[in-house]
Amino acid sequence: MSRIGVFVCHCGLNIAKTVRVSELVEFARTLPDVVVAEEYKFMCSTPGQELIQNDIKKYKLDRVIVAACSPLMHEKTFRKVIAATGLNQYLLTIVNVREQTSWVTSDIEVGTAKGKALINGAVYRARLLSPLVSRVIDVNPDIVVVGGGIAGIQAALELADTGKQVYLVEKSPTIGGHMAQFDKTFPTLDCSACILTPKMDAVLQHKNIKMMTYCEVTEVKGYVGNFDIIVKQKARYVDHDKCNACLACTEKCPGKGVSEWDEGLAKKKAISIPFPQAVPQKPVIDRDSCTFFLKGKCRLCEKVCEQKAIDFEQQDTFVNIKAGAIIVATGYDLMDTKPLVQYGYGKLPGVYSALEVERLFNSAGPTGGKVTLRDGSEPKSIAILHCIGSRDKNNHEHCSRVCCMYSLKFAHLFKEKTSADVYQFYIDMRAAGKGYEEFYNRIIEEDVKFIRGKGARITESKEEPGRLVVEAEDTITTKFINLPVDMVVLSPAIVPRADAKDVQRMFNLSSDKHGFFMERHPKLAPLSTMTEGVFIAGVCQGPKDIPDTVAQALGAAAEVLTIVSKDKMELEATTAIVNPAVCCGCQNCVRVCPYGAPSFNEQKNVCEINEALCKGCGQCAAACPTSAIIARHFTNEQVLAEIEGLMEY
Amino acid sequence: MTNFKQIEENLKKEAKKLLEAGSVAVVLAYTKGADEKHPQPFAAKKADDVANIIFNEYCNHNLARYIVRYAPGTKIAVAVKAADSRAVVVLIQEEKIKRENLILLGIPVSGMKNQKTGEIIDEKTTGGLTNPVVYDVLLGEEIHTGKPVSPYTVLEQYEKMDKDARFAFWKAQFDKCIRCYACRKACPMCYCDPCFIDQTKPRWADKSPQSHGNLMYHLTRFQHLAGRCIDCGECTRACPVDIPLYLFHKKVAKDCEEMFKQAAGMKIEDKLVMVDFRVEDSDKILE
Amino acid sequence: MAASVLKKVVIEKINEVAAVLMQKGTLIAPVKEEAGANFREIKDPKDIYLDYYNSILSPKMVFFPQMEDFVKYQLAKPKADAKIVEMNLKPAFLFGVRPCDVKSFEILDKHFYASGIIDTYWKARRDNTTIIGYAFDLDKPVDSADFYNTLGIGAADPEGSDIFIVKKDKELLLKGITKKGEALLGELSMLEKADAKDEKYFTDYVKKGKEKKTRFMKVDDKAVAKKYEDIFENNEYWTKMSDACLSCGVCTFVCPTCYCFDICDETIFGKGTRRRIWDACMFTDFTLETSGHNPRTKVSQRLRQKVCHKYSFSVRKYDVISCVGCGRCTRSCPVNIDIYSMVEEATKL
Amino acid sequence: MEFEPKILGIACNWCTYTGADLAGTTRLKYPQNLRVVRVMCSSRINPSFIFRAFQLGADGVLVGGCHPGDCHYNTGNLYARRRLAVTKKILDFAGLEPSRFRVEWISASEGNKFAEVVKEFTEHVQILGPQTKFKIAGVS
Repeated sequence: MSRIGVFVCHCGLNIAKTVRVSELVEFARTLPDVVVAEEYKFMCSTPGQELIQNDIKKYKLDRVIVAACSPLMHEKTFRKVIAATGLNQYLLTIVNVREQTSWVTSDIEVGTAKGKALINGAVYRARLLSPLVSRVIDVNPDIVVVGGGIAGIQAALELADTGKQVYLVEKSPTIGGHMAQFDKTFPTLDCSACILTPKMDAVLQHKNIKMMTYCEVTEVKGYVGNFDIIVKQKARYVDHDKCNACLACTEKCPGKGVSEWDEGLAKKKAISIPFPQAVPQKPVIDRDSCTFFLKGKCRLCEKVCEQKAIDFEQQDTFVNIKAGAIIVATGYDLMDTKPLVQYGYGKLPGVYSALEVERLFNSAGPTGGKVTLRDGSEPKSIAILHCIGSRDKNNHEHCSRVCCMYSLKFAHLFKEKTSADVYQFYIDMRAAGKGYEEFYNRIIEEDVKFIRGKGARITESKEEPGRLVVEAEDTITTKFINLPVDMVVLSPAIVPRADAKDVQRMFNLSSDKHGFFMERHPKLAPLSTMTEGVFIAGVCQGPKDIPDTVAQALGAAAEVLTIVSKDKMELEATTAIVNPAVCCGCQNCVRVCPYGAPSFNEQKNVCEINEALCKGCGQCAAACPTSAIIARHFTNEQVLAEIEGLMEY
Repeated sequence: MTNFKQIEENLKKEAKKLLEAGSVAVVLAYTKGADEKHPQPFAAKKADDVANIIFNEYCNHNLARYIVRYAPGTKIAVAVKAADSRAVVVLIQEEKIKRENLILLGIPVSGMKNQKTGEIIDEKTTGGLTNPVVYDVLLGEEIHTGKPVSPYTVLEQYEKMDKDARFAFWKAQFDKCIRCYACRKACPMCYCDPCFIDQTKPRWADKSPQSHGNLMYHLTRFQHLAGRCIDCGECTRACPVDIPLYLFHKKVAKDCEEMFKQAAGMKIEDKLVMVDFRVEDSDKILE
Repeated sequence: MAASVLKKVVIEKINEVAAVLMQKGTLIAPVKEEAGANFREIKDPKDIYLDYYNSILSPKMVFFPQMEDFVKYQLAKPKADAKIVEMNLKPAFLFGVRPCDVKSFEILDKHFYASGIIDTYWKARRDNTTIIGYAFDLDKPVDSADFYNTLGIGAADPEGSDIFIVKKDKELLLKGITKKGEALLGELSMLEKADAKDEKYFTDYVKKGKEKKTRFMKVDDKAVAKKYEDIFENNEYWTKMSDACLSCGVCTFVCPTCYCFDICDETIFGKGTRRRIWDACMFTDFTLETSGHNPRTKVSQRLRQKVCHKYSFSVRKYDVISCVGCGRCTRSCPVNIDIYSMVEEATKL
Repeated sequence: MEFEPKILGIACNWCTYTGADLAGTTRLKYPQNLRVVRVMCSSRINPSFIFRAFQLGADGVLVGGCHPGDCHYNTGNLYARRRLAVTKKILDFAGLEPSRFRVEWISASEGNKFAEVVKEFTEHVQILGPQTKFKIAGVS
């Protein structure tokens, strides 16, 4: 016989509005084995917690049921509450009467009836719970940060400063990310390079950071505290240990490739560094434009390299890293706007995308910082079109958040660098950040013209060949506008990286409907993911500006420290075990486990589970025909009992 | 038609050879029970035992059933008809036995008879194959009757039934069940010990022979045999109250074959469909 | 011997007899089912199936049903409570039982109350039931599985029945064997008086029944019991016997003298029943102990238990072999294991 | 009075249960006939749970898991898909309306989908009426 206590939370009116809490309590009191049932306004508050703890002592409770919000919200909180009284934390059952009851109905009769059924199910289940002992594992103190943009850099530096070993894995040949492409940053207009490059250099110099550029994670195994990560070092064809960064090779190289860093607006050498301030300052050979790789001869770089660092035989190599925690900060792509044929991007030379314009402003950019059209002339009038592909049900429903502000920044820079008329075509102006509204007002005063209406189409002007016409509806005057301009800047939607799905699977993340990585809880665990020990920071989680990105990076670093600052940590005890007396040796468990936790013991003719490898999915228990596998905390008996309890009412 | 006398002779000859040479510890074959019309599975362990081996049209029992009873590593020779050989294939796939420990004495058969009813056993109640799918020695000529027959034709009338009528049919059948468990014990694939139904943690179904417990027992057993049942029909022949279990097994086998593009126990290198998946499996199978 | 009551009735009129018995209480008689005949409560006299050889399940189920509810209980709502299930018995008439099965009731009587520990459920049903035996049809061949002669039972032995019936062409001759039977015959007005020729026919039939041969071997109870004690540890014999055995429960469930049962609680939504159900020594979990230890893990051990229980332990305890040679186990065995052959082989050892 | 079916939901912790929470967080309204059991993965679902639920009087059973390929345990739902497909066929051949048993892939971000599926399924089961075939006789 169990001694069960049932505690029902009002959650203010969140629950009480559509569930009669007192009735649930009265109901619970009639159930077998329930010795006490109580209600409280906020069960998660200190007095609420004390109420539970006192009742555990007073009534010698050996099972506790808390009917409140989702277990994903406060299961851990209440586990701690009961553990503090000496009761095993796994003897807690949460009944979800908020997210899955009170919030999804407006009928108090229905909500109360459902609450009763759920409580009854919990009582059935609670009786069969067993105390479980958490597994304690050693924690590897090292950290892997994936993505060398500003988020990854900031997180890596912060963690390295605490003395932890950090591996910073970056896909491209340099760290810096998108921020390195920018000229100025809103709203303060400080120079992007001025604030970023010192941090890039700090990464290079930091003794605790192992910077791994031109690398990609190819496999992640293990679990929190003990991840096993395989990183592919892509062949650079330059031995970076030997290279002294003299860049003589780059000067002599005849190969011409496209500069990704300049968004294709400029060429680059086949052997090159992406941009002058790149870190590391050591080059990489681009196979696609290297004369030797294309035609089989050249090897000029090899000849000029005094360090004998060029190595055309170099192969991809794989490095194994062990780490206790991971930060994923893989950033974003801008939407390819070519499919939006109405805007003519890629066809009309006067149509630019936002990142291209960033490069035009940049003194290290293809034009040396001068704003000129592709023919070299200076534009006389410029239209900036917001929300291209975003806030658009046909493309991306979400707001990309930063476009309003960088469009204002563009307008300012255009005004500063040219004498052009600048037009903003916008749906709404969103300037909700510190100093952002002030920046908006400042740009208005700079004689930038704001037209409230989304740019609908860009066509080539018939009257003035070479010029463009922006078609739009001004929603204030409700007039259709045909505005002739020289240059159009598109602000495309910020979208997940093209390979985000692969990254998601590798790190076992969830994604939201737009494809951005999903946080464990939008408010209370914005940097955690569903996978313990893996955190997310920056735009890979959703569009945001640099201050927010940096804040997230710092937050993620702090989250990581909560894990790696300890030698040992507790893991969920909800693993599966085999009852050898009933195992028939069919080995179904061995076949279905994705982690290789079960194995077959030929001597005993039974299967065994290595708990260290088990992640508690319970798949084996369902595949086991004899019910020999006990998926702890989700045993067959417990689930069946809960089903029985739920179906009784 | 199978020449039963000739096969019996060959079976005895092979068994004797194997036992005399000591290449196997046991030969699984048949002997007479109360009389020759009631043959009994037989484990010949000495050359002298071979004289007791018989083979006739009533030797239906699936001898694969007995293989798992011997300690791992025991060398066993088994007389396998078509269905027996498919059962052996599944046992090998499930790693209950190793192929190298088996010598399969293949028996091509047609014209086997049900000892209770005297009816010819064919694709209506079994998989309907005539030749073993795997063997080391074939004890008779392969039988090719011409056009292949579908073991699933018999299902048509039940598939056509209205759901309520089909439920009424099965309810009446399962209500007859006395829970003697002859079906699972006769089944070569039911080697679990204990069976889920004997479990007390949890008690999946009541032990008393009532409708609901019987339904749970049989449906779960069908699920457990999905993709594994090789349609030998032994469960049905073992049943003392004549529940046509083979119909349900056939239906599940047919569905599995359609969904997973593989019939059970045909090739040793096949994967076990229920503990496997294809990324390209369609959600249509859930409709 | 006092002139006992002999009556007769044309077979077609058995419906009328049945109708009266159904009015007096519960009538249980063989009924034709898909797989063969079984004893069932008669709702419609037309269902009685007298042309049967023997039933698949033995008539022990009339006194010892496969499922017997003892107690109904509820856990806590509104409060914990339990009630004994009343049997609510009406007088019962068990019609058409073959002599070997009638004998089985005597054997089970020993198990269920002659030992001094009385099973009230068994006893209540036994006391309440009038047994109407029915001789095998001597014009038809015996089934090859039968061996009731071996156990000293004839095909037309009236002993043990209250009323015993033999078939005479298109008539049935009904003889009162016990007071209870005679009284009942007196109450059945549609029966005709039998004449002297009928009397002779009946007596001859019983005698001829003794000569009707099933499989036979000479079995001395004490000797066979001793033999099985001696070969208890003869692994070769038991392994050989059990090589084909599937360890299912068919033989025990159809057996008229197997009486093992399990008592279990079956609960749903907090309401439950404590009931007894048949169990079988051939099941793996029959001897499974709470510790997980199982003293009989091998098929051979379980088969040994079954055979020794019938042919050895029962003799030692009650002076009777717990087998009536009805042949049901042999007929129903999925792999044709034959207990007669097993005993025969044992006696040769 | 309109028939109010009892519907059992079995939802995986990572996707469908979280999606159901999201439906709540966003205050979507859906019929409350569903009672959800949380399991870690849809592959945890023993087919006998489904049979049992119907025996206990469920008028419908809804299983929710991550989209194929997005399973928190990589491949759990791919096994579950096969297993539960067979379960559905068995229910069908046993004479139960197979549409009383539904498997849906609902991700953590699909609160909308969760609410819609529940609404649609509840209405469907309402039309089918009470499930009496599997329900154990004599239990309320």
